[in-house]
Amino acid sequence: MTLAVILIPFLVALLVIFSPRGMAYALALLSTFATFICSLFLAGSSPLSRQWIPGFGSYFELSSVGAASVLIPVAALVMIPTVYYAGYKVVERTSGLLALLLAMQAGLNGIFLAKDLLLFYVFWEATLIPSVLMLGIWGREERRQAALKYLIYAVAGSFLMLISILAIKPLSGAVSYRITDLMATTPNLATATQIWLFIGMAIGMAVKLPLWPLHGWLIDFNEQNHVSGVADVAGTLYKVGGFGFFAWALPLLPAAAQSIGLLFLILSAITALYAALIATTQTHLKRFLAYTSLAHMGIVGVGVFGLNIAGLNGAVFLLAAQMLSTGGLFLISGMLYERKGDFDMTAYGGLSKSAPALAALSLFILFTSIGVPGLANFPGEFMSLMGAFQTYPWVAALATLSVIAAGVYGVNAYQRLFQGEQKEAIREIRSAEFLVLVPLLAGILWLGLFPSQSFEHIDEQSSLLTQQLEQVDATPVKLAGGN
Amino acid sequence: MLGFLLLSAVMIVGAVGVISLKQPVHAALSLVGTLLTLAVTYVTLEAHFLAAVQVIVYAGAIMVLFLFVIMLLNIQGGQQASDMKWLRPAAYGVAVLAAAGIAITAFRNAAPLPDAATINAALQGGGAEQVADALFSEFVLPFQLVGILLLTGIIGATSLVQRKAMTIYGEAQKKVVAAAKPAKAKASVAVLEGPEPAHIAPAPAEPQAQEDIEQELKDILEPDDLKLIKGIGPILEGLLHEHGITTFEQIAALTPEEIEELDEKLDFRGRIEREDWVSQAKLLAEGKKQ
Amino acid sequence: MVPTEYYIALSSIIFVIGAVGVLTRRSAIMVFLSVELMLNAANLALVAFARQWSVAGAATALNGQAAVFIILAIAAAEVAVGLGILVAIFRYRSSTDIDALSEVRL
Amino acid sequence: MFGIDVNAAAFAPALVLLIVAAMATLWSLFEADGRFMAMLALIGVVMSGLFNVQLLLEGNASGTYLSSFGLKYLADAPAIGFNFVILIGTALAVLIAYDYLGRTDLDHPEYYPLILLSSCGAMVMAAAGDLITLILGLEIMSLAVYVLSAWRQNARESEEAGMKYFLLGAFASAFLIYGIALMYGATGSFSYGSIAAALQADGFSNVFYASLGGMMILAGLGFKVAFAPFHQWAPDVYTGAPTSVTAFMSVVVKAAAFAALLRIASSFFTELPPVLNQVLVVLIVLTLVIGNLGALLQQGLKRMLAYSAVAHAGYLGLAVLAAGTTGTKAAVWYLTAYALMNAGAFAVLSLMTDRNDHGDALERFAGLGRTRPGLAAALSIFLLSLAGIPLLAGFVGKILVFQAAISAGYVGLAVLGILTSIVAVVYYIRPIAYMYFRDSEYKAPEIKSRATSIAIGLAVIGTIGLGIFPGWWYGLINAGKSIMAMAGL
Repeated sequence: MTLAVILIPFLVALLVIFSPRGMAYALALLSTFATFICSLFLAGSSPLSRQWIPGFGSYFELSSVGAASVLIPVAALVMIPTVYYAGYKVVERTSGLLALLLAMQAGLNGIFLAKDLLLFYVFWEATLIPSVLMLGIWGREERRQAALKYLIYAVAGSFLMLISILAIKPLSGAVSYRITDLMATTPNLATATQIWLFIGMAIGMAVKLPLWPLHGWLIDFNEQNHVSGVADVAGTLYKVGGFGFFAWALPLLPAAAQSIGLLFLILSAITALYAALIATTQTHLKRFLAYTSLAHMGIVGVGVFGLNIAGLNGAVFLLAAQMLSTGGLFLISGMLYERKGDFDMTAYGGLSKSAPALAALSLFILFTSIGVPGLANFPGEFMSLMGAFQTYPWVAALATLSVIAAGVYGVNAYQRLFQGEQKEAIREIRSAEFLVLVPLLAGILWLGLFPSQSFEHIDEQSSLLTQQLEQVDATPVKLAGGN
Repeated sequence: MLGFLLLSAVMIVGAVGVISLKQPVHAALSLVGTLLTLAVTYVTLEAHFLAAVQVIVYAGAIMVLFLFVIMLLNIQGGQQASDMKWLRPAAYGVAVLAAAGIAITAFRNAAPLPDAATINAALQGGGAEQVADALFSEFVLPFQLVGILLLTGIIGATSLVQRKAMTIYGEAQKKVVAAAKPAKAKASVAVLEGPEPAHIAPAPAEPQAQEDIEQELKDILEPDDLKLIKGIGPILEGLLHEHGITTFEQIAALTPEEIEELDEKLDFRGRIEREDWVSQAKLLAEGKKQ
Repeated sequence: MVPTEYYIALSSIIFVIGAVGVLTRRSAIMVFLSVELMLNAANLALVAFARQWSVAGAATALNGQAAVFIILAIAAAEVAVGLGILVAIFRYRSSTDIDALSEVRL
Repeated sequence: MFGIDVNAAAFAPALVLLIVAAMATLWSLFEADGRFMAMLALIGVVMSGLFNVQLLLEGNASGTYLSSFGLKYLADAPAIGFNFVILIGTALAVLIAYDYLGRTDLDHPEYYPLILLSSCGAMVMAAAGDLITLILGLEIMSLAVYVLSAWRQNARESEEAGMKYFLLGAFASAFLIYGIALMYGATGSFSYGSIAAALQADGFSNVFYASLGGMMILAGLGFKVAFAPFHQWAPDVYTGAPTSVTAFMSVVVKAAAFAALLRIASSFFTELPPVLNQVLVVLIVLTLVIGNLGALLQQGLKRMLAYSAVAHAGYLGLAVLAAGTTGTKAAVWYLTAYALMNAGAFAVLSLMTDRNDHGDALERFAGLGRTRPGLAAALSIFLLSLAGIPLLAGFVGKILVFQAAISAGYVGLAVLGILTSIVAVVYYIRPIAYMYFRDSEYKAPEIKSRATSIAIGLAVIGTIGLGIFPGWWYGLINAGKSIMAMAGL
């Protein structure tokens, strides 16, 4: 199972490139279903470990213990409607797009499963290529500039991360790049060394998180991507920076996390608040969504850098939940664009009169996104903020302001789009489109109503992390047992 | 010591001559002198075989090859590059410093010379037998490799020189103005219309240029000695005349398509391109004007 | 007998003169002649060092002289190829200027 | 025979190439068909490869390696590894040349013998255990390449390339030879082992001659590997030479020169005063910066690849700094990957340019993703691999090299290497962006060549295969040892 969730999409992607459109579509859909089913059995599946570069200390080691068994099923669930919608909506070079989507999924699953630092980096970097190509080939008019900007941010970030990754083994004297071996030796590194290594890694991860001020690529990325929103969904899944901190930077470099974590906590809080405030002023639908998603990522960061178990659990949970909500919103933006050919929110209005079902579904997902209790995002946001409150209440309070702003922008957006004077009647949601949203709705409800199972999985990993953090005597941090 | 100083003086003067004499022939002869002095120096260093080889191979064979090539290509002294003027004094300055630096350090690190008996016991005059001992024991592999090296050199040199000359390049080509441009129209007409010599109707032009045009037309229409072009003999010249091509300008102005056409009509089998008549003709046309 | 360092000083002077020639002369054949000077300077150094190493015995000393022989052969092969290239090029050209050879921009 | 051991098995791979080259030369007297010669050359390469495999397996199994001529010719793990790189480069160059030469009117019979002789010289260089053997290998390799880069007669760029390369190459050789002479003066020996021993000995007094000699040897070899500031020839020669020759020399010459440099670095270089190491560091820094920035400014693909070749010399230089430990293995790996991806990129280029090798401007690659998807995909893979993107061979090469540099204590240089890699991504991505993100009216020439396609295919398989499964090849390299290291030198 562990290997299957990487291999299935990867191999099918290779097949899909060379298939005609119809066959490619069928194959891709089949692959997403198969991957999703496999991913449901991830929890408890046996880990995998092979030498990858013998003599160099790199292993092909995958394990689904921890956050992976939550993030992968959710991502796989989101991929089903995405691929479905892509095949149905994107007419030019469909096979290529589907292949890239599947390749991205394979890479993402690799990122979540890898237990060898070098292997993790390989997946991290390899996943970049499909997302750049999707933007560059299927994007809108200014796609080239957007793609270049994205590429430079991402590559610069991840190459800096590579320096830290390459340096961490020889400096700490670990025998291999496996996380178990590294975690045994890296705490012995001097705090100053750890800080340098941490900064290297943090830059790469902060670009992908993304954290203010390294978020510049995100807005253009979303604005210029294909109008169907398919590629944006893939981009949303690829916001793995928070996961990177959670799974690698913090456990490997605990002393650095303790000493400069506050800086990143503040940056995260700023990101959350800044993005939420800007989101209230946006009239371009995709830019609006980009900023809301950035606001969520800020809260993920707040949860992670709260450095206690509640916050960590919440952050990873929110990461999974926002895949559903942000992904769903991007798909809806695609549907709206199809109807009116415009992303300007002021051009819409009163859509609930002509398309009540579409309006209701959008409202539902929008509510999820702004954190209404009972829906997917709420437990994550709540726990993230609560975690941070226990360590740095003032910073957490700052971040909490963004939740209030979220209410404002959520309602704003809904009013602009669906209420008020009806400017032009639009077509009601088609059954095909409804099918696209159903899996997302199911996922949102599942995560919102039954979060505990997911938290259990995440907790397996985050408790290890907090143990590692506790060992550092530097600055004693209050550690509250969350949940 | 006096002998050494004398030898060094000759050698250095020769070396300076190599790099400063204008004519390549003089420079090469200066190098021959340096190399012969070097051979004498080898004798003072107990390397008699090498001294002989130096004279026979270096000063003899290699330098003769140099001189031969210089004569063959009739290489004249190249002018100094004007934009590199600063380089000369700079290079000389650095060179004097470097040489002085090395020499001074060498003297500082001077090691006592082994006495004559030791030297004699070890080198035994550096005769053919002694050097051969080293060559065929310690240096077997290098010695074999020298064979491969020379083989490579031979194959490489022959493969370069064997091929036929194809194109004329050089300074003159740069200077060629589009002298034959007016002829271009005519040449193409001639080619297209076949054997009949083409007639040119002077194009309406600015009055003051009228005289020039007439002069040019006269030049163009007056037949040139096409045999001056390498590759064109009397027979080919006749064929070309039949096709209305009588001047260098016409050939110089041929376009690739026209060349192909001519080639086919006259069954030249690609000679025009291979021997590059066009460039040759350009040069000749240029020469005719001056 | 003249000590080794005198020969090394002489050799370094010849070598440097050759290097200057390479850097200042623009004509291909002159550059080539200058390179020959440099090679001969190296040979002179080798022969001088060979005599110096007589202290270490015949094998060590004669190795230096044998190396000179090898380098002579290298020079010969270089000359063959170099003059081959020169001939191949200058059959079509009127000048030996290297500057004319630097149209490919640096 | 002369009181010297002659062990034919040790130099069998080079000998095979020599014999085939001689056969091909004789054959060329009978007006042999160029393609027949190419096949002959390929057979030679394959046979040489088989002997090399034999050497590798026996050596790794028994842990002892062959040598010949009294440690002048070493067939140890690094040499065998470099032999593979050289053979890969040669095979790809021959496959590229197969149709290319006929298409561009360059089909003269001596082409293939010269290529084989050049690879033979490169193998000698990689196996050399003393400075005289080294310089002979270098000259054999270089002389053939000088001629080959001037192969396109009556084309200015090619002749200029040959002339320029020859003159500067001879200049560099003169430095190398003078350096060797000084090294002999300092230590009384030419062989690496004895030099190292002499340098280590108590009371060694000729430090001045040794350092100056080391500096000159470094300059001479630095020229061959195109370290800045000795790199000026590289862009012109790479651009001017016929594409198949460029592919050959960018791989084989570089591999052989690095092999020699690594051997010197791992044997006696470290015994010299530390100032030499600092010089090397400066050279590497310059190379990394100039190579990458130079490539960034180029508009033509061929010239861009030429500058990128300079930049890669810088990355390989990092391995030289760690030559004693993991550097040599890293360099063998890197060069294997480099041989595949760089020769592959030139192979694609040879199908894009016209008869005179013109037409490598990026604009002509616009829309290639649509018109020739296979070619575009292959070129993208090579460029991404050169940029060091994961799952491709170039990435593993880069991490091995950076890791080696970090382990040897050169963290700053590794950081610089990675920072310049970021610049590199920009210029490697640009052609890909042209191919996929733009459309153009220009229609690329529809050149089809089965042999070149095979070359491209093999290079693609190698680039991806080595990238995904690096373990196999690294395991083979890693198992081996250098004779120098085994002798404790």
